Order: sequence, then structure tokens, then C-alpha cells
Amino acid sequence: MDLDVSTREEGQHVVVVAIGEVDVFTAPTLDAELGRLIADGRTDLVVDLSRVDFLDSTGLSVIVKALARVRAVDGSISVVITADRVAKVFRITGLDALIPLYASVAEAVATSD
Amino acid sequence: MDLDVSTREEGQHVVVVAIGEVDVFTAPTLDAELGRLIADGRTDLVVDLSRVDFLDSTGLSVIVKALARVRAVDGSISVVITADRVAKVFRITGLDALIPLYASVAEAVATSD
Amino acid sequence: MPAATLSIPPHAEHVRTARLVAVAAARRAGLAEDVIDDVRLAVGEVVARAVLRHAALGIERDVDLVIRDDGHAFMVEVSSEPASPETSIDGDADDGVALALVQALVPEVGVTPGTVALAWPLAVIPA
Amino acid sequence: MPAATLSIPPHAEHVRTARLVAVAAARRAGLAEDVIDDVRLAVGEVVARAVLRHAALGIERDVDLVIRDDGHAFMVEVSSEPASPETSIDGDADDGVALALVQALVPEVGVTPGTVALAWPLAVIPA
Ligand SMILES: Nc1ncnc2c1ncn2[C@@H]1O[C@H](COP(=O)(O)OP(=O)(O)O)[C@@H](O)[C@H]1O
Ligand SMILES: Nc1ncnc2c1ncn2[C@@H]1O[C@H](COP(=O)(O)OP(=O)(O)O)[C@@H](O)[C@H]1O
Repeated sequence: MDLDVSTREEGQHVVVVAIGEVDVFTAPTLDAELGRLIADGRTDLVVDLSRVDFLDSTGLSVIVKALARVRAVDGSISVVITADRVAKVFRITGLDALIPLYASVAEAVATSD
Repeated sequence: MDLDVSTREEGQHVVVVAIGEVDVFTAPTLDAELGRLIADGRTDLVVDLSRVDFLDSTGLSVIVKALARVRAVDGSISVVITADRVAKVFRITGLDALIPLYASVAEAVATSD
Repeated sequence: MPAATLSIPPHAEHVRTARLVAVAAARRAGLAEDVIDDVRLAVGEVVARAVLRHAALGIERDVDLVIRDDGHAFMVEVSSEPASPETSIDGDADDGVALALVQALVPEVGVTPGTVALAWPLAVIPA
Repeated sequence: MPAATLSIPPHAEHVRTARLVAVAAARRAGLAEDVIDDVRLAVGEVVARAVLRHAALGIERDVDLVIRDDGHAFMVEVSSEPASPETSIDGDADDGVALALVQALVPEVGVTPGTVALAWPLAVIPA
């Protein structure tokens, strides 16, 4: 698999750590994990993409879908990005205005409390 | 370029550091550097392949050629390898019996004095 | 002469292969690293769209890439089953985002039935 | 159906692309990482030999790879200009090392004029 997804708790938040490439083939893995968490009532999510080196529009739409679901129940979602290559995808599509982007999980957890 | 080659002095030795892939396209870069050093009378060489993640038969033959040249003038050549993928190429071809392989530059410099 | 020609079956798992080949060719063509990032993403988007379209329509035909570097431009041509009344599908919102990305990332996009041609002029790219 | 089909011009710089595509397909086929290392090296050697042969003979024709996974074996077929009295060249020592590597790394090697077929049976490979 080109994408590993794992989760861990940080206070009120669940941090979803993705490692690898999020694309048309692998995005369903991330989608399934986010869907499972939200169904379990975990709606304060930090998606850690700091070790993702590629993300395409399919990956974006997985995050947008999760955003819509957590907002509906007053939850939050933020995204950690370090690679400029990944940040650019959020910028071009204007998603950076909808979803808070952070440079580290610590920052994301502190700010989105 | 998929291969960077640089050199530095360590006592009597010249350490030739290769970073990247040594294959049919890039091996001439390593060949040229080794050839230049030997022509300059630098014939105690450590070839550091610890940051080489691929090496094919063209890369092997560059090293064998350098070995023949330094031996002719009582020099030495040793090779530093950390990746099993690269070590395997030396093993299969029996080159590990001809050329001393080390796990670090420090070891190579200490032992081949 | 093409720098490479690649055919992949219309399955999502093979889109990555198309990206790898396009990136390798872009690097050979001497494009700057940030432009290579654009090549990776744009080619990935166009090939993913073609693959999903074939899959949705049950078309087994490969998706083909021809990559060229004629000294003036670096070009990637992606060919798939042309749209026809029977093979046209309604794009969803994802398609819109994908097309927006492609338009933003690629200096020249040419779309003809069955083919999307992406071109990066070499002259305007800092080496 | 092939997992991928790739054509590259007969220049050394494109051999890496062939390795990338073969490795991506091998990973899709579920080969173990150390077997994938063997695929990378063996395919690189065979394609390099074909490319050098074309280059030496001034043959402009592409070198073609067809990669298959039929559920029983992972196969890579490399096609190039068949040897003829005019297009045969004396191999040098490097060729010997290359062939020794290929024979050591690949469970089944089939050579016919113009084609080298490499196969890794899937049954014997630990997943
Ligand atoms: N302006 C464009 N930029 C990039 N890609 C495009 C553009 N227009 C169409 N495409 C791509 O070309 C493919 C074929 O388009 P089209 O011929 O309109 O077929 P369809 O009717 O099935 O969408 C689409 O799936 C889309 O990915
Ligand atoms: N036993 C073998 N194992 C792997 N590759 C081989 C073997 N024999 C030949 N080849 C490859 O097939 C290519 C074509 O071989 P051949 O038909 O003998 O042509 P030539 O006479 O030009 O060497 C060679 O360049 C070599 O790379």
C-alpha cells in the first residue's frame, strides 16, 4: 500500500496520521478511517499530512467531505502540512480559506481547542 | 542528475561520496571522478556508497576498473555500503571477495591504512 | 520522438505509474523541481479522470500516455476512449476541482475528443 | 492483460524509467520488498543492455516493455531489435556480469531473438 493511516488521541482531539501518497487509489483508505471516527462521535479531528508527499483532488475531496460531516455536528477539522507541494493543492483550490492549516500537530491541537 | 559525486580528504585517503543511483546513465560521472583522482596520484580511495540506493553492473564495472588501476600502483580501494540492496550486487558477482566492504567510512579508513 | 510511451489498464492503482513516468521524463527535460511538482499533479489528475471514466463505463481499453520533449515544450498527451452519446458521463464535483487544478498548473491545455494534451513551454521555465 | 506497457527511446537516461515502472507493477503484484529489489535490478540490466545495443548499432527504435501479472507469475518482457548478422555485436565483460546478475536474480529467464522474458512465479513468493 502507498498510504498508511493510523490514529492517536491528543486530549480532546483525534490525530489521524497519513503517511505516503493520497491519490485516487489510496484516498478511500483515508476516507474510511475519517468516516469511522466521525460515526464513532469523534468529531474534533486533526489530519496530519506532514508525512504525505503527494495529494491529489481525490484526497482533497475526502477532507472536504469530512469537514462537512464534522461541521454538521459542531465538530472541527484541521490539517497539518509541511510539504509545499501539498500546501499548493489547498491554496489553488481555495481550500486553505475553509480549513485551518498548521505546520505541526502541536500547533493544530493548541489552536483548534 | 540522479547521482552526485563529491570528494573529501581523510588522512591518507580520499573519500569519494556518491549520493543517488549509479546506473548505466550516471556511472560515467563516478568513473570520471575516480579516473581524475587516480591520474592525480590519489590512489588510496574509499568509495562511500552508503547513500546510494541503487547500483547496477555498470556501477560495479566502474569500481572494478578503478581497482585495477590503483592496484597497478600499489594503491587501495575500499567501499562503504549500508543498503542490503547494494551489498547484494557485490555478493552475487563475487566482488565482495576482491574489494573490502565496510559499514562506515570510519571503519574503512581505519582498516585500510 | 517521444521521451516515453506508457499504457496502463484503467484501474486506479496504475495512476501512480503514470505520474512516475511523467516525473522521470520531466526531470530529463530539465524542468525545475517546482514545475515537476505541477507535472506530477496535473498528469495524475488527467490520468485519474480518464481511468475513472473507463471504469465507470466498463471500458477495458488502456489509457495511453505519450510524453515528448521537442526542445520547445515538454508535452504529455493522455488518450482514452473518446466521449460519445453512449460514453459521456456527468462529471461530479471532484471533476470540477480536478479540472481547476489542471488549468491552474498547466500553461497550455488542449482537449480534443479522447485526448488531453498538457504542455509546459521550455523557454519560460527557469532551468 | 498487461499491467503496463512502456516504450522508451534507446538512450541510457531512460533506463531508470523502465525500472520505476517495473517496480511499481511489482509492488501492485504484491511481491515482497526483497523480490522487488531483484525486479528493479534485473529489469534495469536487461533494458540497459538493449539500450546500449541499439545505441551502438545506431538503431533509433524504442525498447519496449510489457509487464504482466497473470496471477501465476509476474512477468516483464523486454523487446528490442533482434540480433542479425548485421546487428550482432560482441558483448564485453560488462555484458557477462549483467547476464550473471540476471540469471542469479530471476527464477525464469527466456531469451528469443529480440526478446528477453523475465518471470517471477507468484506461488513461491512469500506475500
Ligand atoms: N478544460 C479541461 N482541462 C483539463 N481536462 C479537461 C478539460 N476538459 C475536459 N477535460 C478532461 O477530458 C476528459 C474528456 O472530456 P470530454 O470529452 O468532455 O468527455 P466527458 O463528456 O466524458 O467528460 C474529461 O474526463 C476531463 O478529465
Ligand atoms: N541468458 C541470458 N540471460 C539474460 N539475458 C540474455 C541472455 N542471453 C542473451 N541475453 C540478452 O539478450 C540480448 C540479445 O541477445 P542475442 O540475441 O544473443 O543478441 P546479441 O548477439 O546482440 O548479443 C543480449 O543483449 C542480452 O542482453
